[in-house]
Formats: sequence, C-alpha cells, structure tokens
Amino acid sequence: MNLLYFMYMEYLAKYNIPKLFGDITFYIIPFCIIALALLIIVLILVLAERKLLGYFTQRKGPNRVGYWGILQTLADAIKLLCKENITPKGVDRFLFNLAPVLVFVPTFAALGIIPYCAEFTFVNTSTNVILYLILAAFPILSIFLGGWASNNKYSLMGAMRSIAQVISYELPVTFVLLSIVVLSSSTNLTGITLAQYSRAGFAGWFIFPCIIGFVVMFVSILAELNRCPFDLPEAESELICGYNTEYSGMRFAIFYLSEYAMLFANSMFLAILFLGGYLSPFGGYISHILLGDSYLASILVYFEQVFWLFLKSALLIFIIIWIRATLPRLASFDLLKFSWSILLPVSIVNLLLVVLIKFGGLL
Amino acid sequence: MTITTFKLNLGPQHPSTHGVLRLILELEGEKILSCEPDVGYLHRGMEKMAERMSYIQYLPLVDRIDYLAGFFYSELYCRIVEKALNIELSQRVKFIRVIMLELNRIASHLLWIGAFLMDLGAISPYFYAFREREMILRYFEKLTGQRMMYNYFVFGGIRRDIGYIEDIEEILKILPVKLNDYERIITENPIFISRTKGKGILTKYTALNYSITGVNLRASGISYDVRNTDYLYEGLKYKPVVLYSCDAWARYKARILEIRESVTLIKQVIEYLKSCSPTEQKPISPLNLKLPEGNYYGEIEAPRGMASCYVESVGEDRPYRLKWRTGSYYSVNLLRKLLVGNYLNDAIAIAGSLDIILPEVDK
Amino acid sequence: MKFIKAAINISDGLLTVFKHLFRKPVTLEYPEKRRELNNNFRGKLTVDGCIGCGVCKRVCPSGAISYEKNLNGKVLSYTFDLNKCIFCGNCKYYCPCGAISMTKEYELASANKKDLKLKYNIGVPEEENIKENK
Amino acid sequence: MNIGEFWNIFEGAELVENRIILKDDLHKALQFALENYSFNLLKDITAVEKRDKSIDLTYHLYSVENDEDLLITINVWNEAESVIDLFKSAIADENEIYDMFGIKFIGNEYLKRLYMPESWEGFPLRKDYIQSDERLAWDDDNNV
Repeated sequence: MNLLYFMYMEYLAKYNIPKLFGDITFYIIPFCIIALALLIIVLILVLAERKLLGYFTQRKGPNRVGYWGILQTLADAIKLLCKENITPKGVDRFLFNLAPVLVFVPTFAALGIIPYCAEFTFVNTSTNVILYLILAAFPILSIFLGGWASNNKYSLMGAMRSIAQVISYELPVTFVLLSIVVLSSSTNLTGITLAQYSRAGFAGWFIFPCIIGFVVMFVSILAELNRCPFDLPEAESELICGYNTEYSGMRFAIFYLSEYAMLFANSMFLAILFLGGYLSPFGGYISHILLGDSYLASILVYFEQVFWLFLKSALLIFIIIWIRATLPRLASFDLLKFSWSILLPVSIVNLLLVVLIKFGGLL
Repeated sequence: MTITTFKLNLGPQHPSTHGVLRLILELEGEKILSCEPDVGYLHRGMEKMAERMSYIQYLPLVDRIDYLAGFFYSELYCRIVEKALNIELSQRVKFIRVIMLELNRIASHLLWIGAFLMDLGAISPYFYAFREREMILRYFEKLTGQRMMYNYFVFGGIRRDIGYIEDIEEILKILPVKLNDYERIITENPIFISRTKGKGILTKYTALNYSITGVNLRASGISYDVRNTDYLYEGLKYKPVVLYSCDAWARYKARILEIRESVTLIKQVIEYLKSCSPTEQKPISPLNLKLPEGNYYGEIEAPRGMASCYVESVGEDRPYRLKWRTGSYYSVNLLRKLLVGNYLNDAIAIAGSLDIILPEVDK
Repeated sequence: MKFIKAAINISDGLLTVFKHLFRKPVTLEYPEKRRELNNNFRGKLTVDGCIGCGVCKRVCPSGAISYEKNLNGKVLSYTFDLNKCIFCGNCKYYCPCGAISMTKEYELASANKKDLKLKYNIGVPEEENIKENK
Repeated sequence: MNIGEFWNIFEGAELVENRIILKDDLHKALQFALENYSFNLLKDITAVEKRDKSIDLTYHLYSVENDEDLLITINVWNEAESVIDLFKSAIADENEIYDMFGIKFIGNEYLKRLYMPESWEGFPLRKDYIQSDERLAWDDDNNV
C-alpha cells in the first residue's frame, strides 16, 4: 500500500496538485472499489447460499431469473429497492433509521484492514488484529438499536439475545486471538500472514499448532455472525425475523446485505489467522512456476494471492452453509452455557498449549 | 424488586404455529408465566353443516377436518353409517382401508417430523421428509384422484378397487432406508437432544387429566391404542409403541417408531391382498339413505390422537346432531399447562412436539 | 468421551446431508414440466349422455350444480359452477348412467367468474357443449 | 365394573341402554367414578339439544387400566356444574359447549367465546339459531 501511495503522490506532484487533495482522494477511490466489490460479492454469496441449500436438500434453488438463476438476487435487490419503506407507528424514528445506516460502517471498516495481497491493505496499522476484534462486534450495536427502536417485542427479544450472544462469544475469540499473537509475535494481520510462511506451503499454517483454537474461533464466528446453529437473534420459527421484523424495503435489504458482507469479512479473517491468508498452499506461487521471474509474474502474483485468500474464505463459507443445512438451532440458554462453560475454558487451555509450544521449544 | 411482565401474541400469523393458532403468552424476559390459547380462526362449522346436509353430501367434507390425514375421518364417518345400516364389509375392503389409513398415518407423521425440525431450525429433514411424503401422496393421487381430499371410502366399501400395489411396495422398500437417514441427521444430534430431552415433560397423570391420546399419550408410558380393539385391524400383528421418558424427544422417537410399525402392518396386508381376488361393490343408493333412529358412536386412532364421532339420528336423511372429537383440540388445551415455566424457544419445541394441526382443532 | 460422541454424531449428520449434494434434484419445474396424471384424476367436469335425473344435484356437497327446467318439469340444461365445485367426484360416482366424467384439466384459473360456469344442454352432442364452454 | 352398583348410589339415577342418566350431582358422580373406579380419561363431553330445548350433556369416561367406558348423561337447561377441577380437559369441552350452546358452566373461569367472535349473538348449534348476519351470506351476483 505504501508503494502505491508514493506512486500516486509522485504522479500528483508532477502536475503540481496539492498533497491534501491526494491524501483525500487516495482513500475515497479504494472505498468506492470496496463498495462496488462488496455489493457484487454479497449478491454472489446470497445466490450461492440459496443454491447450495437447494442442492443440499435435493432441490434446484432459484432457477428462473437468468440462466441457472444467476440474476435472482439482483432481482430481489431491485424488488427490495422499489418497495415502500414502512415506518411503523410508535417507533423511535431517529434510531430506527439510524440502525441500518450504522450497520454497514463496521463492515466497510473491517474490509479495509484485511490484507488482500502482499501490497494491498487499505489501512495497515500495527494493531490490525485488535481493531478487527472491535469492528467484528460492532454490527451488534446497530442490531440492538434496530431491535430497540422497532417497538416490537419480537425485535426487542432478538436484540437482547444478540447482545448476550456476542458478549459471551467475544471472550473465547479474544483468547484465541491472543494465542495467534503469541504464535506470530505480531499484532498486524500482514505480519500474522507472513509468520505462517513456510517452504512446504500449508505446513506452516497456524491451524496445525492451534487446531483447538481454530474450532473455537470457527464456532464463535458462527455465533457472532448469527449463523445457524446460533441464529437465535432472528430465529425464524420463534421470533419471526428477530431484530428486523419491522424493517421493510431498502432498510431490510441493508440489514440483509450487511449480514452477508460480515460473513465474507469474517471468513477472510479466519482464513488469514489460520489458513495462511494470501499465501499459496504449495509454498511457491503458480505464476512464478509458470512464468519464472518475469515482470508479468511479479504483477500476477498479487492477483494470485487475492485468489488464494478468496478461495480459502469460499471454503469456509461453504462449510458454514453446510452446517446451516444440517444442524438445528441451539436453545438460548444452552448457547450461553456452551460459551461460558466449554468454549471459554477450552480457549484458555488452547492459549496455554500454544505458549508451551512456542516457548517450550516445540516449534 | 418489582417484576415487569409483558404479553406476547404468538400467532395467529407466526411461522411455527402451523396454521392459525394464537397463543397469548405472558412473559417475564423469555420465561413464560402463563399461556392462553386462542383458536377459531379456521372454524368452518363442520358440526352445523352436518345437520343441514344428507349423509352422502357430507362425506366429501369430512376429509377436510384434518387435511393431512383425511382418510381417518372418512373412515370414521363411514364406519358409523355402516354400523347404523348393519353393513358388513368384506375382508378385502377392510384391509384396503387399513392400507390407506396406515399410509396416511405415515404421510402425516413424515410431515410432522419435517415441520418439527423446521421449528427447531434444521432445514434439510424438512425437505427430505416432504420428498418421501410426496411418494405417498402421488400414490394416493393415482388411486383416488386427489392428493389430500381423497373421498375414497364410501358407505359400504371403497370407491374403486385398489391398484398399483407395486407403488406401495416401492414406498415400503425406500421408506425404512430414508428413515435411517433422518435418524442419522436428527436422533443422536447433541443439539437436537439438548433441545428436546427433558423438555415439555408430560406425566401420565397430566396426560390423562388433559385427555391426551394417541402418540403423545403412548410416549408418556400409557399403552392405549384404539387400534388394539379396532375391527379393521383384526388378524394383523401389531405392537403399540410405548416410550417412558415423557418428553419431547420421546414424542419424536415414538413417531419414528410408529412409522416403522405402520410399514410392517402394510406389509402384512399386502401379502393378504395378493392372495385374494378383487371384489366389486355397488354404491348405496344416495336417494333414500336414512339412518334408523338412535345414536351411534365410533372411534379411531388418528395420527394426532383418538378421534371419535357421535351421530344422533331421528330417522331423517340427515343427522340430528353430529359431534366430532379430535385429538389436537385437547393438545391445544394442554399448552396452558405445558408451556408455563419454559423459555420461549423451548415453548416452540414443546408446542411443535404435540403435533397440533389447526383445522382439526377448529373443525 | 461425551465430546467425542457428540462430534461423531454431528459429523455423521453432516456427511448424510453432504451425500445429498450429489443426488439429482427432485424439483419439478412446473409450467414446463408436469406430473403425469392418470385416469382417476379428478379435474374439470364434462357431461355426455345426461338423462336429467337430478341425482348429481342431490349428492353435491357444495351446491355447485343447478339445472333449468321447462314448463313441463323436464330438465333442459345443467350448470356446473366450478367456483363452488370442490372436485369431490360424488356426482360422477353416483350418476346412474355414467354421463359425468372428470378430465385431467386442473388449471382452471380465470379472470372472470362467469368463465367457470359450465352449461351443458341436454340432448345436444358433446362437441357442441365443449365448444360452448371453452 | 358393575354399573348397577354405581347408579344405585345416586338417587334418581337410571340406566338407559349403555348410559347412566343422572338427575343431579354431576360433579359428585364424576368424582366418584374417578376416585373409586379410576375412570381417569374424560374422552369428551357431548351436548345434544332435545326437542324441548333442554340440553343433554353426555360425559364419556374411560378407564385406561380396566379398558372400560362409562357414559354419564345429565339433562340441563342453561347452567351446569363444571368439572374442570377433576378433569382439566373439560376446560376445552365446556368452552366449546358454551360457545355453541350457551350453557354456563359454574366454576369454569376459562369460559369465553371460542370459535365465534366475542360480539356474536346467538349460539350456532342450537336448533332455533338462524344465521342472519348478511355480511356472511354468500351473494353470487355481487361476487362475480
């Protein structure tokens, strides 16, 4: 990123454009790229989920709009855009409208700190991991706002559930993150990625020394994303639609899209922490193997790195959808019990184990 | 400290009330303090209708009391008229009726398994169960002409002789395999067990006091099955399914076992049917069908508990008074007691496990 | 031990679901592909060879059948109101001369309720009646 | 169980066909049957309006242990004793009878219009009930 920044500044300096303009535009352009890419990715994810759920249950999923149903989500999005935005009587108007706006902020911010390839992170601070931890818990705030402002008992209950859920699942995540920080001696996501490099490819991934941590983290992320079997905040068969019961039209669409955007961001995060991020699973990159040390290869490598990251996160998303197809929902009480009495101790034990491995001379 | 409670309207439009049941719950947090069922959104006046229609006119409507198990009510009504007119059925007709009843019971239980798991949040079993149910419904359509409103039994026999026995044999071949599939997904799943084991305990005393019959009663450890004394089932080997753990899990397991039991029943009947020659019966003349004065009563083991019908005739071509007793009606009444003290998401599991269907409640 | 058992059970369930990913979908894309119906199917009613006895009217549970009489009391024509018909098949079953039959036609939606009132004149060839009720 | 023994206890009770017809003391009779003969399942309560506009309530009891049925009938006019303290299932039955026949069950606090709206006038299963609400009448011509 720094390289790009200097190249851009040099280019502007050539034409005597003030530095301030460069500073501002340098962050606006990537934002637009993210926003556009995110929308496309979310549309693909929604379709993928519906298709996969269909095939898991021996159906075809959406198959009417466009070839193989490809345009189905687009059609749904357009339909939601055209729908009336209903504001029910008795809602807290300001908060009710604010919640869907706020829900996208942390998602965008989270996508900004993810290293997509070796030279492409929008904001590369030295404490990326901690920043991410905060941002991942942030959408819950707007969920709570929405649930609270809706003046609906179902919404309120969904919001309450989601708060309880996130508080109890944030702790195991923190402990697992600590163990990752111990393993990599870095709090920067690029640093963590690079710490997983080994000549043998996937052998250096943190999933191997920290397999327990991976399972804990995976479960906690399912809970934070409100995905099945932890989809209590919207538990369709109990709370109708949970916190977004009263939302309609575009506001509902934003909640819906942010859910998938967060799914995407979190799966990438998981891939970075445990599956080597943008590193190739074979050690060397395919473009280097095919094209040697040419200039083209050094550019293509960046795209390849993005590809590996996306592939890994796609794999994780597939598993998440697969789990959704199979498992029933946990009861809200069991959910909290599961976190406090199983996941938390296990994650602490995992931290101890990792410390032993790291400093006990095992690695 | 003062405790604030609030009222929650569960239904009549709610994803997991399977129709238009309305439960007025008083909640403290998510804990249920009291439950008041409100029914009648599907009331069609079945009993009043009977007083205005001739016996033959009323027969097709009887299927609609329970659209998932129409054969049972059809059979019950035919049974009463046959009893009044002293019509003796041939063994073949009796056994054809047994096949239809048991297939219908399987279809009904399959739908329940799917819907129950959907309430708990698992998606796949719903579609798998519907896939098998579809086979049975297609067979019914082939034989009777419609998928759910069969109108196949007539006074003194059946509308047309049974055919397509190879279809039934195929269903019987496939069904146990698929049931094993469901059991692998559901029965031993720890989440499912935590949601159902020990939840909604229906003791023997409560079950009897609330007049619960059928599978729900047998899952509470009381071996009361009308099929034991039913004249249709004479000469068939049948073992009632009795489980003793009284909870939602037992009610689920009992239904799975009932399906298996029904399969063995149908197998016995098919063996008999292959050995005897087809019979042709003539329809009773519709013009002067009058029941002799007196009162007539019949019982049958429907999928949702014992169903009974009481007809009082004064010698006209229509009943003077007709009264239906349906199993679900008492299950709804039981919710008053069973839900109290449970949390909202357990309440869904408990109410789902009783297998309530609203047309049967409202009649 | 309990954990291992739980993990095995969950993965067993996951694998069972995964198996279905490779099976052929059972979806029937309705307007293009249709189920095969056999001759027992109870669909739209047609009449041929009616003698005007009126049994069908008496067994119809929903009052969907009505008839017109001339001054001598002779039945001239029958009207089947498909808005009211519940397709129970009583009229077909009890018809003494087998005049009523049920076709496999089940897509009976119409913008106008009058289209769903089928009028059959007695003593007129079947084809004409069908043409009239198209 | 010897039914004759049972109906001797209650004064004025008589045995007709297979049912016991009580004059009075319905609650006591059901309690007696429940406690002494373990008739612990109340299958249902059937109400039939007689020609003289009185109503016959038939309590269908069943004993799971002995596999026996017992029918107890009582003729009432507008009020009857509630048995919900003995059989909780009677809440449902009595409520339905109240809704359809208008019989008040004394001691049953759950009574309300069940199928019918709260404001509904008349009791539909009564023989003299005439459905006169024209909003509900099906009009062929106006529904085209």
